[in-house]
Amino acid sequence: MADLTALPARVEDFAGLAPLDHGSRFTAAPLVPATRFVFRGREAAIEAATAAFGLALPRTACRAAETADRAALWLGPDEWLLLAPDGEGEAIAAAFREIAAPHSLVDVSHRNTGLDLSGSEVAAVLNAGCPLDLHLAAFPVGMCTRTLFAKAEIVLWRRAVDRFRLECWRSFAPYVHGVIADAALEYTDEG
Amino acid sequence: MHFSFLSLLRNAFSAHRDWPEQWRSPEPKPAYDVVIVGGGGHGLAAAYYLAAEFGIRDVAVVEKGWIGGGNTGRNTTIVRSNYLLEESEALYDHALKLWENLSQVLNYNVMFSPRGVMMLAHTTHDVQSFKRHYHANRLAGIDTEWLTPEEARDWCPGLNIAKDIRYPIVGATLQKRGGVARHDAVAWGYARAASALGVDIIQNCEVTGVRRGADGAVIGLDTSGGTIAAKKVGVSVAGHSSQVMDMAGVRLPIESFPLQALVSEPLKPIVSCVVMSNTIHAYISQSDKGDLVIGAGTDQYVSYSQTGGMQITAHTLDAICELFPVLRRARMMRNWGGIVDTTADRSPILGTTPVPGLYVNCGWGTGGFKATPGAGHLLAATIARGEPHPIAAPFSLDRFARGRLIDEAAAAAVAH
Amino acid sequence: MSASFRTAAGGRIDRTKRLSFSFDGVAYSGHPGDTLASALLANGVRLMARSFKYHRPRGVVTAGSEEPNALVTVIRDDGRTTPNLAATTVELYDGLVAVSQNRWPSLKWDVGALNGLAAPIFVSGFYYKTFMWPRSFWKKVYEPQIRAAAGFGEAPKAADPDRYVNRFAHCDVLVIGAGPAGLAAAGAAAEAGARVILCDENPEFGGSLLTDASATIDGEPGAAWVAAVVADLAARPNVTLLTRTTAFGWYQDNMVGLLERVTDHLADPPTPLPRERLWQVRAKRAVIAAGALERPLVFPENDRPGIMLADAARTYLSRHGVAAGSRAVVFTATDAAYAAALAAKAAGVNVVLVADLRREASPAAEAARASGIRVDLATTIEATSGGRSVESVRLARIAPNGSVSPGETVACDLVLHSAGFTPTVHLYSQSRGKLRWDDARGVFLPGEPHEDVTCAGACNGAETLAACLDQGHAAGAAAARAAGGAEVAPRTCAASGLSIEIGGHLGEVPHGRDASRVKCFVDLQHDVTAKDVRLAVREGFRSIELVKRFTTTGMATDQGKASNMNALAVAAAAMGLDVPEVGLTSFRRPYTPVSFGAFAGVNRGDLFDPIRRTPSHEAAAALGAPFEDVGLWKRAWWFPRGDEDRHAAVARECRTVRESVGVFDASTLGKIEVVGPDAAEFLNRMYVNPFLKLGVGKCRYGILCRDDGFVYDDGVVGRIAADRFHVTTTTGGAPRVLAMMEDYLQTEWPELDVWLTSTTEQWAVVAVQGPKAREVIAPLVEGVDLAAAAFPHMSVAECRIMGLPGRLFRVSFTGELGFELNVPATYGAALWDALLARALDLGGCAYGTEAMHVLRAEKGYVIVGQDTDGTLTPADAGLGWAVGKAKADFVGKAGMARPDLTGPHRKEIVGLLPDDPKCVLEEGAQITAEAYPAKGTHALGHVTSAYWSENVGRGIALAMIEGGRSRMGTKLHVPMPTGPITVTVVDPVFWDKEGKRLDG
Amino acid sequence: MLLITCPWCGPRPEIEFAARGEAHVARAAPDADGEAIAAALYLRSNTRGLLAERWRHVYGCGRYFNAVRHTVTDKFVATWRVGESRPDLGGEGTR
Ligand SMILES: Cc1cc2nc3c(=O)[nH]c(=O)nc-3n(C[C@H](O)[C@H](O)[C@H](O)COP(=O)(O)OP(=O)(O)OC[C@H]3O[C@@H](n4cnc5c(N)ncnc54)[C@H](O)[C@@H]3O)c2cc1C
Ligand SMILES: NC(=O)c1ccc[n+]([C@@H]2O[C@H](COP(=O)([O-])OP(=O)(O)OC[C@H]3O[C@@H](n4cnc5c(N)ncnc54)[C@H](O)[C@@H]3O)[C@@H](O)[C@H]2O)c1
Ligand SMILES: Cc1cc2nc3c(=O)[nH]c(=O)nc-3n(C[C@H](O)[C@H](O)[C@H](O)COP(=O)(O)O)c2cc1C
Ligand SMILES: [Zn+2]
Repeated sequence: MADLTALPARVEDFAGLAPLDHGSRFTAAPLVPATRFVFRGREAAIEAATAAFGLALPRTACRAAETADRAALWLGPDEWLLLAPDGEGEAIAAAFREIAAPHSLVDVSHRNTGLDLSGSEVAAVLNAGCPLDLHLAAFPVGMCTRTLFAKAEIVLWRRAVDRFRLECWRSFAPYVHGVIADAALEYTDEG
Repeated sequence: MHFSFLSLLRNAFSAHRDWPEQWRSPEPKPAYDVVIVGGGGHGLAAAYYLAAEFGIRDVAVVEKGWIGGGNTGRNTTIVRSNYLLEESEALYDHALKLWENLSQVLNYNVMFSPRGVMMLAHTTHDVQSFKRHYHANRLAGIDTEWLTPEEARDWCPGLNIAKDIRYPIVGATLQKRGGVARHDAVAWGYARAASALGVDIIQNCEVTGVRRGADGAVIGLDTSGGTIAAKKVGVSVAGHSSQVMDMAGVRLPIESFPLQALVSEPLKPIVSCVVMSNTIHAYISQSDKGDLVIGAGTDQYVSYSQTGGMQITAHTLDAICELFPVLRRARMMRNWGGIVDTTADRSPILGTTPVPGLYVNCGWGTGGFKATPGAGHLLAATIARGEPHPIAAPFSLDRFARGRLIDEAAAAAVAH
Repeated sequence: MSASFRTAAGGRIDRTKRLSFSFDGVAYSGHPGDTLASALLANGVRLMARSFKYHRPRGVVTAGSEEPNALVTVIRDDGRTTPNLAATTVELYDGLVAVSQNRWPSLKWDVGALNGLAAPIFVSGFYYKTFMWPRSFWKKVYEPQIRAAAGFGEAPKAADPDRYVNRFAHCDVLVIGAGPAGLAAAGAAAEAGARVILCDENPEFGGSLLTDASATIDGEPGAAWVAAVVADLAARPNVTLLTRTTAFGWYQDNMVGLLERVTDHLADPPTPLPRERLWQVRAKRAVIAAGALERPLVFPENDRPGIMLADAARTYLSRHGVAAGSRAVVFTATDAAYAAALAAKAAGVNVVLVADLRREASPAAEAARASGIRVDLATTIEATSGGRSVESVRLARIAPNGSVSPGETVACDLVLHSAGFTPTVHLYSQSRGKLRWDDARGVFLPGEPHEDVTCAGACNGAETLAACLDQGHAAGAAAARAAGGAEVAPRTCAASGLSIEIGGHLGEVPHGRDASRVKCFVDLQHDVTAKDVRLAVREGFRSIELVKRFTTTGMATDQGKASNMNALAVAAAAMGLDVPEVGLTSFRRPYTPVSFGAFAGVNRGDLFDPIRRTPSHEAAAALGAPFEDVGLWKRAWWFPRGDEDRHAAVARECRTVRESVGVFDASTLGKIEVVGPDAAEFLNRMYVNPFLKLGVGKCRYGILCRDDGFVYDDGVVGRIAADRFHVTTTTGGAPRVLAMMEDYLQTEWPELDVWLTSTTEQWAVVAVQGPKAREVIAPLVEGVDLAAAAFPHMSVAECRIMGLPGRLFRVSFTGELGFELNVPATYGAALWDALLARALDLGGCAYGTEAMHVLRAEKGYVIVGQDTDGTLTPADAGLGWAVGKAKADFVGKAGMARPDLTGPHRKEIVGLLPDDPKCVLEEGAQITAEAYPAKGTHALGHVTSAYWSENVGRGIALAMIEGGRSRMGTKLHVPMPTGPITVTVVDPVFWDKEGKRLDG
Repeated sequence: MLLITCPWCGPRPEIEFAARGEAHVARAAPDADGEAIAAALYLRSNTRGLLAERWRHVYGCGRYFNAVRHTVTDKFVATWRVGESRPDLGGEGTR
C-alpha cells in the first residue's frame, strides 16, 4: 500500500538545477511553487473573470496586471496566464465555474516552471537566446510576452528594471538553465 | 574544337588564342520548331537531346540572364538515385546512368565524381525509414549499402560517431555511385554540345508572354528580344515556373521558396564523400577546390529574392559542427540563395500540359540538379513524341487531382 | 634571421615590450600592436605563402582584412588550430605559432611550384577540357591528385574546445566602420540620444586616422580627436562600442550580423570568455562608413613577394613602424601613392623612383620631386624579376599614341603600387541597395537604398578628411532623427589630412609584353591573370558572372576585394563594352569569413537541442534503462535486469505484461485540453470519428487526417465534461497537431466557442497494463469504482490518485486490461515509484517503449508514422471503421475520396507470419510475389513492424501491402541479401483476436 | 530574418512566427471533385509581387493574422487582424 503521506513537497523543476548566483551582475533563482491557469474566453467571460480572479485582466497587449499575490499576464487577445500562490488552484477553479459565459480555464501549474532572473547584466544574458529588444523603452517594467529563448518557448515578464520572471515548460528547464548558465559565464561579479 | 589534353597542349603553344567560342550567341531567328524556355542545366540538356537523339535541330534555348545562372549555378551538386518510390528510383537512376558517361558524351569534363553519398540515421525511426530505402533500392538494382556507425566513420573520417552526443549516429546508407559534379560545367557542356548541333542559345532574353493560336495551341513566345514563333515550347524555368506557365494560363501546384547554400574557405581534403543528415538538417561535401559545400534549409515563405535568413544557415552550421566537431573553426566564405520550385509531394512535374504544344519540366525543388541529364532527356523525348516518356509519365500534372502523389517525404514519414 | 626592418621610432606599437612568436618553426619577435604580417615584415620575412594553383611565392599585399596572399595557419593546440587566417589580421601575442600553407616540403622549396612550369597549359578552365580519358582515371587518378593539390590550410585534428556565444541586440543607429566618417556618425547619433552601436573590425577605432599623423581636425591632431570622440562615446550609456567586430552580413529588415573576435588576440584567454560572439543586430537605421580599398595595378609579374599596395606600405610604416623594404619603386595611377613614397623616404627607405602612369605631373608629383624623389611620368612597369622576393623591375615609357617602349631595369626589393581606391560598397550592396556608376571617376557608388541605410565617407565617394567627417556627421544625425532621436545641428569640420583618390586606373596597365602570354595577375590568390579573363571572353563567356565562374576570379577567400574591379575592366575591354554595361558580380555575405562555430554558438553537445525528460526519467535511469530519442524526448527503451540483453529484457517485459502486469511511462504523449461549449463540435470536425455523442466519462480512439485525406495522427479523446475533452496525440505529433487544430479553429471556424491548451507537461502519465492492473492501481485511486462494469474499457474519470487531483483512463495499447493514470507532473516520479513498487510486489515489472511496440503489434494496433506513412488513408490503415460515414464534413473527407485514394490497388496494413517461426523480419524489407525477383520488380509492399513475439512464440510482423486484405492466406516473399524469406499474409491481430482480455 | 509587425504585439522577429501560406484559399467542399480538391490543397498563385498571406505569431500571441508582402523585396506592405478588413494598399492589387 503506497503511503500517501510520502508525497514529496512540491518544488519547481528549476529548483533541482545548479544555482546561478553571480551576485549583483546576474542571479537566477528558482521560483516558489505557484498555481497557474491559462484562461481563454470572449468578452463576456473576460469581464466575469475579473470578478472571479479578483484582478482585472489586462487588455493591453503584452502587459501584466498584478495584486499583492496574484497576477494576470496578457499572452494573446483572448489568452491570459493567471498566477497565484500554490494551493489556491481549487478555489480559483471553483470561482471560475460560476462564469456562465463560454470560456476555458486550464490548470497548468505543473506544466510551467520558472526562474527569477536579476542583475545588472540580466538583459545581456537573456539576449543570448531571446531575440527581443529588452531595452526599457521597448520592454518596460510590466511587459510580458511569450517568446523564444534559444530553442525553447518561454514567457518573459519584466518585474523591475533589472529583474525578469521567465517561465517555460517543465521539461525544457534543464535546457533553458544550460543556455542561461553558458551566457552568464562571463558575467561573474569580479569580471 | 575537340577538347583533350592534346588540344590543350597544342593551344598552349599558340597561347590559347585560337579557342573558339564554346557556344554560339546568335540573334534569335523568327521561328523555331522547338523553343526551350530557361537556360539552366535542364533546359540546355533538353535542347541537346532534342538535337542529338531526336533529330530536332531547329531549336532555341531562351534564357533571361546567363546560362546556368539559376539553381544550376547555385546548388550543392549532390547526385544520387537512392530514392524510395519506384517512380523516383526509375527517374533518378535514369539520370545517374547518364551522369556516368556525361563528360565523354559531351566532350566536356563535368567532373562527375562518384565519391559516395552517405545518409545518416540518428533515431529508430530513421533506421526503419533508411532500411526501407535500402531494401527498395536493392530490389530496383540501385547500389545502396547499409553501414554501421563505425563503417560510416571509416568511409568518412572526421565524422563524430560518439554515442553520447545529442543525436548519435546509429547507422547510415551509402550509395557509392552517388557523388557530386561541377555544376557550371554541366550547363556549359550541354550548351557547347547543343550549339555544335545547331541549337541557338539566346541569353539575356526574357520570355514575357506565351502566344496561343485559335485552337489554344502554342504558336510562339513574346520575349524581351521580340516575338519568336515556335511549334512546340518546353518550359524549364525552375523557380519561375509559376510566372511563365501563368502566361499560358496554366496554374501550377508550386510554391517558390528561398534555399540557401554556403561554402567555406578551401581546406585540404577532410570530408571524403557527401554526408547528409535529414534529421539534424546538414548536407556537406567538399569540392575539388577544397571548399566545403554546405546546403542549408528553405525559408518558410515564398520569395524570389535569392537570399534568406541567418537562422537558416546557423541551424545548418549547428548540425555540421555536431557531425564534424573539427570543423568549428572552418569559416563560411560565401553564402547565397536560390529559388526552389516545390510541389506538394516534393516530386517534379514533367510532361504535357492542358495547352497543346506546351510542355513543362518543373517542381524539382531542392533536388533537381542530380536529375539534370535525365530531366533534359525525358523532356526532349516528351516534346519529340508529343506524349510523356514512360519514365516521366507518373510525374504528370494531373496526378494532384487524382491523388496519385509521389511523396517521397511522406513515404519516409518525414512529412509526418 | 635577416636584418630588422623596424623603423627607429613611430607607429602605434609598444616598443617597450617584446613578444616572441614563430613562423614555420623559426622564432622571431615583435611588439604589442603588431600584426603577424607587420612582425614578419619587420623581421625581413616576405615569403609568407604560396598561391593556389601555380604555388608561386607570395608575400603580403595589403595591411587589412582584404589580404589575398598571406594566409597562414595559427596553432594553439590540436583543436585550436585555425587555417586560412590573413596574417594582416592576426594580432600578435606572446607565443604565437603560425605556419605557412599549401606547400611541400617547405615554403621555400615547394614541389608544387612545378605546376608553374605547366602554367601554359593550366589556363583557366583547362580542367573542363581534359582528364576525360580514360574514363576510369578521373575517379582513380586525376581527381585524387587535383584534390590533394588543392585546398589551402588543414582543418584541425581535434574537436574545437572553444566556446562561441550569440547575442541579439537592437539599436536606433548601427554604425559600421570607425574611421573619421563612422566616428562622426556615431558621435552625432549619440548626441541625438539615439541608441548607437559602433563596430569596427580593427582592434582600435580610428580607421585611416590611425595611420595619418598629418591629420588635424578642428585644430586637434587626428589621433587626439579620435581619442576624444571614443572617450565621449564610451561614457554614454546609449552607446555600445565594439572593436574587433566585423559587420559581415546584411539580412532582411536591417538585421546585421556582426562577428566579434573576443579572445583570438590574447596569449592566454580567460576561460569565461568565449572565443567569438555573433551579434544579430536589428538596427532601425544603419550608417555604413566602411572606407575604401586600395586597388592594385595589374602589370606583368605583379605577384612577387615585396610587391605590395602603396597605402598598405604606408600603414606598416605609420602604424607598426615597419619599412617593408629598403629600396623601393613606387608605381601609381593616382596621387595616393605619393604619400607612401614620401613616408617611405622619410623612414629611410631608398625610394628609387615613382613611375606614374599619367602623362601630366600632378601637384603631388611636383611635391615629391621637390623633396628629391625621381618621378617618371607616362611610365609603366612591364616586367619584374626575383624569386622569393622581388629583385628588379623593368620600366617602360608610354608614348602619347599609347605605344610602349622598354626602358631601364631598376633593382629594388620593394614595389609599392596603387591604381586608386574602390569604395567599400560590399555591405551596402548586400543590403540590396542599388549601385550607381560614377562615370567621371570610374567607380560604383551607393545609389538607391533598399533598407534604411546610408553610406558616408570614403565608401560613399568622399575623398578628403573633411568631406568624410561632414558626411559622417550628417548621416549619423539624419539616422538618429529618423529613428526618433533629437535634432542635431549640422556641422562642418575644419580638417586637413591625407586624401585618397576614388577611382584611378582600372584593369591591366599598358605594357609591351605579349598580352596572351605574360602573367598580369588579377586575382592573386587564385592565380587568375588578365589573359585568363580574356580567354574566358574569347570562349564565349560574355557575362561577368560567367567569366567569374570560368576563371574563378573573385572566388577566393578575399572574395575579390582587390581584384573584382580589375577583372571587370579587363573583361569589359575584351567584350568591347563599357564597365557599367558589363556590371558587377553579386556581393554576398560574409564580408570576411565567419567561423562555423560562431553560428553554432551554444547549440552544441547537450544544448544542441533541448533534451526533454519525463518526471520519472531519473527512476528509469537508476534501473539501467537505455533511452530512445523520440522527437526531443528521451524515452526508456527497456529495463534490463541483471545481465539481460535487450532481447531478453524485452521478451520478459512482454511476457510479464500479459501474465501479470507492467507499468509504462506514457508522459510524453501529447495532451490537449479542448474546452468550451463547442468542443464536441470542433472535435467532430477535426477527427474522422464522430464525437458529438461521446458520453461524459467515455473515451474514443480518434484518427486525425489532413485535408488531403491521409492519416496524420491518432490518439485517445476523453470527455471529461460536456464542454471539456482531454485529447492525446502521438509523442512526436504533439506540437504539430496543436498547431493544426489552432489553424482550423482560428481560420476556418472562428465562430466556435472552444479553446485549446497544451497540457502535455501538466500531467505525468503512467500506464498500468495487464491482468493485475486493477490490483496495482486500486489502492492509489479514490473516487472511482474500478469494477469492470462501472468503469469499462474506454472510460475516463476525474478522481484522486495518491491523494492528488488526477485523471484515470481505462485504455489499453496492449490488449490487456489497462489504465493510464494522470497526476500533476511534479508528482510523476512519486506516482511511478508507487506503481512500480506495487507492480513488483505482484510479480509485475516496468516496461519500455520496445515492449510497448511489441505488445501493440501483437494486437495489430498501428503506430502512426511507423506502420503508416503519409500516404495512407484510414481505410488503408485498416481504420476505416473509425470514419464517421454520416458526418457532413470533417478534415480530410473530400481528400480521401479522390479517385486514386480508393480502390483495389491501395496499400493496406496486414499481418505477416514468416514460414520459419524463429525468423524476425527486418523492418523496411520489401515484399514481392516472387522469391527471386528480377531487378526492377515491382514491390507489393514492405514490412513496417517486425518483432520477436514472446507471447505468440514466433516472429510476427505488420506490413503495408498492395490490396493486402484481399491476399489473406497467400504466400509472399521477402527477398533479403541472404536469400528470400517466405511469409504468409494474415490478419494483423496475433493475440486475443476476440479482444476478451481488454475486459478483464 | 524578417521583421514582422504582429497586429497585436507589434514588430517582432521572424523566428517567432510561422508562415501559413497564401491567404484566402477556401477548403474544398466535402463533395468536391478531384480538380477542386487539388486546387484547394495544392494550387497557389506563388505571386512574384504582392502576395496575400496568413502568418501566425506562434511564439507570441498565438494569433493568425493576414499580411500582404512583396515576394521580391520581402517587405511587408501591411498586416491586419483576422476579422478586420484589409487596409487600403493604395490600389496595389494582389491575386
Ligand atoms: C541552394 C540550393 C542547393 C541545391 N542542392 C541540390 C543538390 O545538392 N542536389 C540536387 O540534385 N539539386 C539541388 N538543388 C536543386 C537544383 O539546383 C535544381 O533543381 C536544378 O538545378 C534545376 O535546374 P533547372 O535547369 O531546372 O533550373 P535553373 O538552373 O534554375 O534554370 C532555370 C532558368 O530559367 C531562367 N528563366 C526563368 N524565367 C525565365 C523567363 N521568363 N524567360 C527566360 N528564362 C527564364 C532562369 O534565369 C534560369 O536560368 C539545389 C538548389 C539550391 C537553390
Ligand atoms: N584606405 C582608406 O580608406 C584611406 C587611406 C588613406 C586615407 N584615407 C582617408 O581617410 C578618410 C576615409 O575615412 P572613412 O571613415 O570613410 O574610412 P576609414 O578607412 O578611415 O574607416 C573605415 C573603417 O571601417 C572598417 N570597416 C570596413 N568594413 C568593415 C566591416 N564590414 N565591419 C567592420 N568594420 C569595417 C575599416 O576597417 C576601417 O577601420 C578619408 O579622409 C581618406 O582620405 C582613407
Ligand atoms: C558547388 C559550388 C561551389 C562554389 N564554390 C565557390 C567558391 O569556391 N568561391 C566562391 O566565391 N563562390 C563559390 N560558389 C558560389 C558562387 O560564387 C555564387 O555565390 C553562386 O553561384 C550563386 O550566385 P550569386 O552569388 O552570384 O547569386 C560556389 C557555388 C557552388 C554552387
Ligand atoms: Zn502577436
